[in-house]
Amino acid sequence: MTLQVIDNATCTFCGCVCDDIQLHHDEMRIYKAKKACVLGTAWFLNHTAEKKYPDALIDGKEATVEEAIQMAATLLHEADMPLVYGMSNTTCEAQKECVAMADQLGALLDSHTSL
Amino acid sequence: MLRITGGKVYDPANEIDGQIKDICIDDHGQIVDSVDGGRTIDATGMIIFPGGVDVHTHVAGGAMNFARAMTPEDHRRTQAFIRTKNRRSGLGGMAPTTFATGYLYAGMGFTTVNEAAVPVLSARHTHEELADIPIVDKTTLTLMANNEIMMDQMEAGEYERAKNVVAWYIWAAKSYGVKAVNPGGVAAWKWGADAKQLSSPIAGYNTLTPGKIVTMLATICDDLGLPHPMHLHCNNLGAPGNISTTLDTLKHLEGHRAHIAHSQYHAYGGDGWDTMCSATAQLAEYFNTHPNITTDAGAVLFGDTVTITADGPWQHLLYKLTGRKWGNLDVENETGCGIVPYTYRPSNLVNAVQWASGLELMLLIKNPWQVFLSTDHPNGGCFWRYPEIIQLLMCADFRKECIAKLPDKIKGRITLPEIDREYTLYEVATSMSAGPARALGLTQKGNLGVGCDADIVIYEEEDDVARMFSHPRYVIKAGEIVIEDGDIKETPEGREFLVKPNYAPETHEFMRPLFEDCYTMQFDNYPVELERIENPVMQPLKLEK
Amino acid sequence: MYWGGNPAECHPRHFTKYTLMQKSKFLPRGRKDRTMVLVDIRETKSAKASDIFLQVRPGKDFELITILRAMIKEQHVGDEQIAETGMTREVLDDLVHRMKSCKFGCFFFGMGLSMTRGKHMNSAALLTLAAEMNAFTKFVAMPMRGHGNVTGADVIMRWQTGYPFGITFNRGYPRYNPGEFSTVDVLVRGDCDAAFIIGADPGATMPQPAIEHLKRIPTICLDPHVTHTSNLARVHITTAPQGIAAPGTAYRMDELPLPLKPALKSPYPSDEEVVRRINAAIAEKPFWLAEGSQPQMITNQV
Amino acid sequence: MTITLTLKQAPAVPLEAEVLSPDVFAELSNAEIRALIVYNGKRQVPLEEFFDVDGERSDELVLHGDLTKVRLIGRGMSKGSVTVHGRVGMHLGAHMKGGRIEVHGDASDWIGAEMKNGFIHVHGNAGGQIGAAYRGSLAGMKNGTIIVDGTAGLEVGMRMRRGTIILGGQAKDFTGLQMKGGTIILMDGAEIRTGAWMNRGTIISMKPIKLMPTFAESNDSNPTFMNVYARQLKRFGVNLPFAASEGIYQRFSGDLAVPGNGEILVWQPA
Repeated sequence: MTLQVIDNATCTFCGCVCDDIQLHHDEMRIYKAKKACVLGTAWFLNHTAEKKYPDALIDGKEATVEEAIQMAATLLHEADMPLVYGMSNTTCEAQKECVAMADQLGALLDSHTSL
Repeated sequence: MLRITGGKVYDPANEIDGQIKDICIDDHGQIVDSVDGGRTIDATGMIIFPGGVDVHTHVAGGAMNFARAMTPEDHRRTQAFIRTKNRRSGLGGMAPTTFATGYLYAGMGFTTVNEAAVPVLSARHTHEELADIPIVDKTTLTLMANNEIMMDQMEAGEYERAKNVVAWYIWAAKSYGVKAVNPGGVAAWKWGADAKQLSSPIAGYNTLTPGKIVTMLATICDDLGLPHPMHLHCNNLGAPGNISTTLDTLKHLEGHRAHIAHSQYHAYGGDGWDTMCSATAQLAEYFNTHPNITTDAGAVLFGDTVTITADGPWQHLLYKLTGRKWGNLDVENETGCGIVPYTYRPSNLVNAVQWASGLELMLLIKNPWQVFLSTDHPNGGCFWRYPEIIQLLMCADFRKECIAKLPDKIKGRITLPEIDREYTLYEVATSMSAGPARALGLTQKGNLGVGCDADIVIYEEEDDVARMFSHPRYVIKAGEIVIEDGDIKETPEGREFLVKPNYAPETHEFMRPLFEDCYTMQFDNYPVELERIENPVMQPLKLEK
Repeated sequence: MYWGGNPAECHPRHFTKYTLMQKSKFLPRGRKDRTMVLVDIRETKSAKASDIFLQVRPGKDFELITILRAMIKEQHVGDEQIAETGMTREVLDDLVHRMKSCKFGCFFFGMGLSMTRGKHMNSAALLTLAAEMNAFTKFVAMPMRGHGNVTGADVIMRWQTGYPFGITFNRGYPRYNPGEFSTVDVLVRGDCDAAFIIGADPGATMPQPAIEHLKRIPTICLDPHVTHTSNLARVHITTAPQGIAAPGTAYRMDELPLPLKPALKSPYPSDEEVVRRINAAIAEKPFWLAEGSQPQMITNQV
Repeated sequence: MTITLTLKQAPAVPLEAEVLSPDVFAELSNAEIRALIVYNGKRQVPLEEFFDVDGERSDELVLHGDLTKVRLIGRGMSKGSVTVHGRVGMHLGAHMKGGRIEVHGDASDWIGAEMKNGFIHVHGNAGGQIGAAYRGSLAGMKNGTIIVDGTAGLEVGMRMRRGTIILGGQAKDFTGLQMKGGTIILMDGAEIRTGAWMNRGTIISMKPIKLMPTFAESNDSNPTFMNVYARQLKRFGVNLPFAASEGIYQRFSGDLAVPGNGEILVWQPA
């Protein structure tokens, strides 16, 4: 089987964010992450596109993404002082949406930096 | 569709000086001859200007964002825009948040801004921030005068290659033109040195001098046909006696187009802080005899601000002078930046000279098409204080009142008390809109002629000039009413103007090994993707057919 | 100079790709043209890469940096005081001499500095020392950020709110006060009544009282895995991992944004998509501030 | 005539109530006071939802209840008095310009932060950043007096410029951090890094304290200002010894790292 190759891929495991990684993959799994360090290699090879987890959980029970989104919106909207936290292991595009969420909710907003 | 009737129109681009004239706007946000239907604004008794254009400001990018982090105390005491269902919250002040930047600019009738200092390496970041500045349209200038790959070509006498490299960088940054800051000096700062003499070789180079960079880069901008000429922050900023450096620099620009940024900071006489005085008369004389050069004032207003400039060595000096906070950023082999909060005080003789010098330049340079309203935001003062400068330009009596509050020792150091000129509304419209738009080569801006962008500001005429200019009755951006009676009505996305200068196709592969030699990121990830620019508009080059 | 960090194990390519090994125009011999100093409380693997290893006594970083601030200004510090940090005068004299005579110095500091007693003041100390060193030579300092794109969160919060973290919007505009609005403090005091967690697993890493509060309140968690936090949350949504299956941007620790190039086709939506959809669902509900109840802008913040 | 406010129910999330200030209450009727807006988390609610209000038109406020989550009490007040029977939350008397606040109970962080003048007395323990500068600000309290009978947290008097802070119990780290002036009196000493990076000002400790390595011992002395000072402090119930027969003050100056001219006086009984 020939694998697809992505050049100059970016590793987001640590703050170095090396952008010179060559990934060999078949869309389901990454088999090789050239130039990546030991931590980066583990990061790339341990994730797969398999469906290992349910789409969503509400109170521990499987749910659809849409149900979970509606539930999340309701819980956050009802709260008097919600908190939006984290944002380390995610993209800038998602982070912008998180700041927008806190702004829209009147919430607390914080990242790992405060630790 | 919109029709504005009965207003007194000040449209210097079409030599309209206060005539009553209707303006019609179509559904594409452009000015047209006539429209059928739609809303009508009765502007009887009101004044109509083309929307303001800021030729030189710092509103986005790594340095501004560093300044935000450094000044929480200012965020706490400044304007806070409250969240509404559809509008983001924001904070104003010396280093406003992106959303507030859009509200504040639009709030005083400015609809286009030129972010004047973008390192290519952080261009991706700058564009992301610009996309979060609502309402106003933007252009960006790429920092080039300390770029080591370009400097190496210049040192080797390879003009064509240097030109290709510059063009390549402009497109990689998805930018609009070239900014030169303290040519050679920022590169030297990486060794803790500076470049103050135009004819002395730069630290790390054998023959390359700041003067050679100035001439070559100006030539490159001309040859590439950039709509905006080289935008130059001269060497030796802020230093007493730097007028000689500035005039020397201008000599290196003979026969070229150029825009000299914030010339107030480059127009000092004297030989030390004790003897520092204004030398604006000499500089203004040069502009008055050289119509090929434009400038912006870089005026200073008394009060708190934060200074941000790629001029790293100057900022370290300012930090030593103030003993306050200091931030420094080095942008690999491209440029750098320093950030120092600063308070301009009327009681401080140096600050008083600076305050007077900015106004002197605006008053002594005769042609308002050559000198534009700016504070080099936030360096000389915050952009949202522009109406205060307009008041100082329009009211000689008010100016005299302000001069009277300066220390006695100011006498003989400035020429402002001897100047009686008062700006007319037509001149203000030229200096804050038509002039900067033309200098930027933005033909669709600062102009109320048919086919231009319907960016319009309407003021209720009143005697209190500062109030009038800070509280427009209506602000219209691309045909949409965004401000009405001080209320923010809409916050549409702005657009970004870009150019794609021509470069030899082999430049890309020529750059690759040079890049890989000295950069920390991958060459192929370096150019900003066009898809990342929010609403890009390609502006044509000025090439001779 | 690395201070309180162990790049050899935590940022393995930092030496080779960014700081020590690279040859350059002005340092053509690469590693040979550089001096590397490591300051840490124990001799980690990074010490092998260093020319000079200084073992500071645990909890004495702030004192040592403050001594260096005094020594570069030629202020006299007693031998006994120096000894308490685990150093000797000879070692510090040599260090100060090297620092002053280098052409371009850089501090990289890790969590061994910023997360130990003194916390933000330890970082402030090193940043101040770096600033003051510029009276003698070029010097800069940079934190060694862990956690992937934590830098991106910092950068974005700054341009959108003016502040880097520890923010509240409860008055309709951003306010900042670490210690008051920072997460661990908020959770331990029980100040919030709902939590939205993304790209983090506080259920595994935070102090127990904070975790207890997350269990008490409705918690919503987005993660590519079902985590400790997911297990205590009311709502968990599985998302595609960033840079592996989700596209976008991430900031390097020096605030350089880099594009992500995902390889895999995840069966799960991206964080970006899910948060956007939650925001849209919230926007369908009544806005929490009554229309017209607030001025557009105020100048008297609390 | 006083206005008495009694907390009906402890708020679940922080209650921001800068309206609990004599300046606000002085001219208001009972109904107007009850209608004042406070922030329960992000919700704007009338004061009466959380407090029973007895009395009107007075600048003397008396508060009862567990106000641990009630923040910003007496913020920016310039006159009158606030007396609290119970614990209080953060920012008590921050930015205050005058008047007095007395707490019969514990207080939290940031009491008297950036205050310009006035008097605060906490009979219990307090948190950190007493009289301090908020993050990024160049100066903390500019005048006034803060007394805490019990212990205090981190960064007490951080960047304070003038005024006096007196702590009966022990303080945590960084007491007098980057102090620019004023006086901090520690009746029971402090943990570590006292006076770090101080520029000017005086810290007086009645107990031996751990000093920064960058403080130099100068001369032992009982400075003459001490007896003037001690007399002034008597009215706050603080007894500062000054007679040579009782002991001596060991004097240290620093912080050399700045380099600064601050002084730390440590009492050594005879």
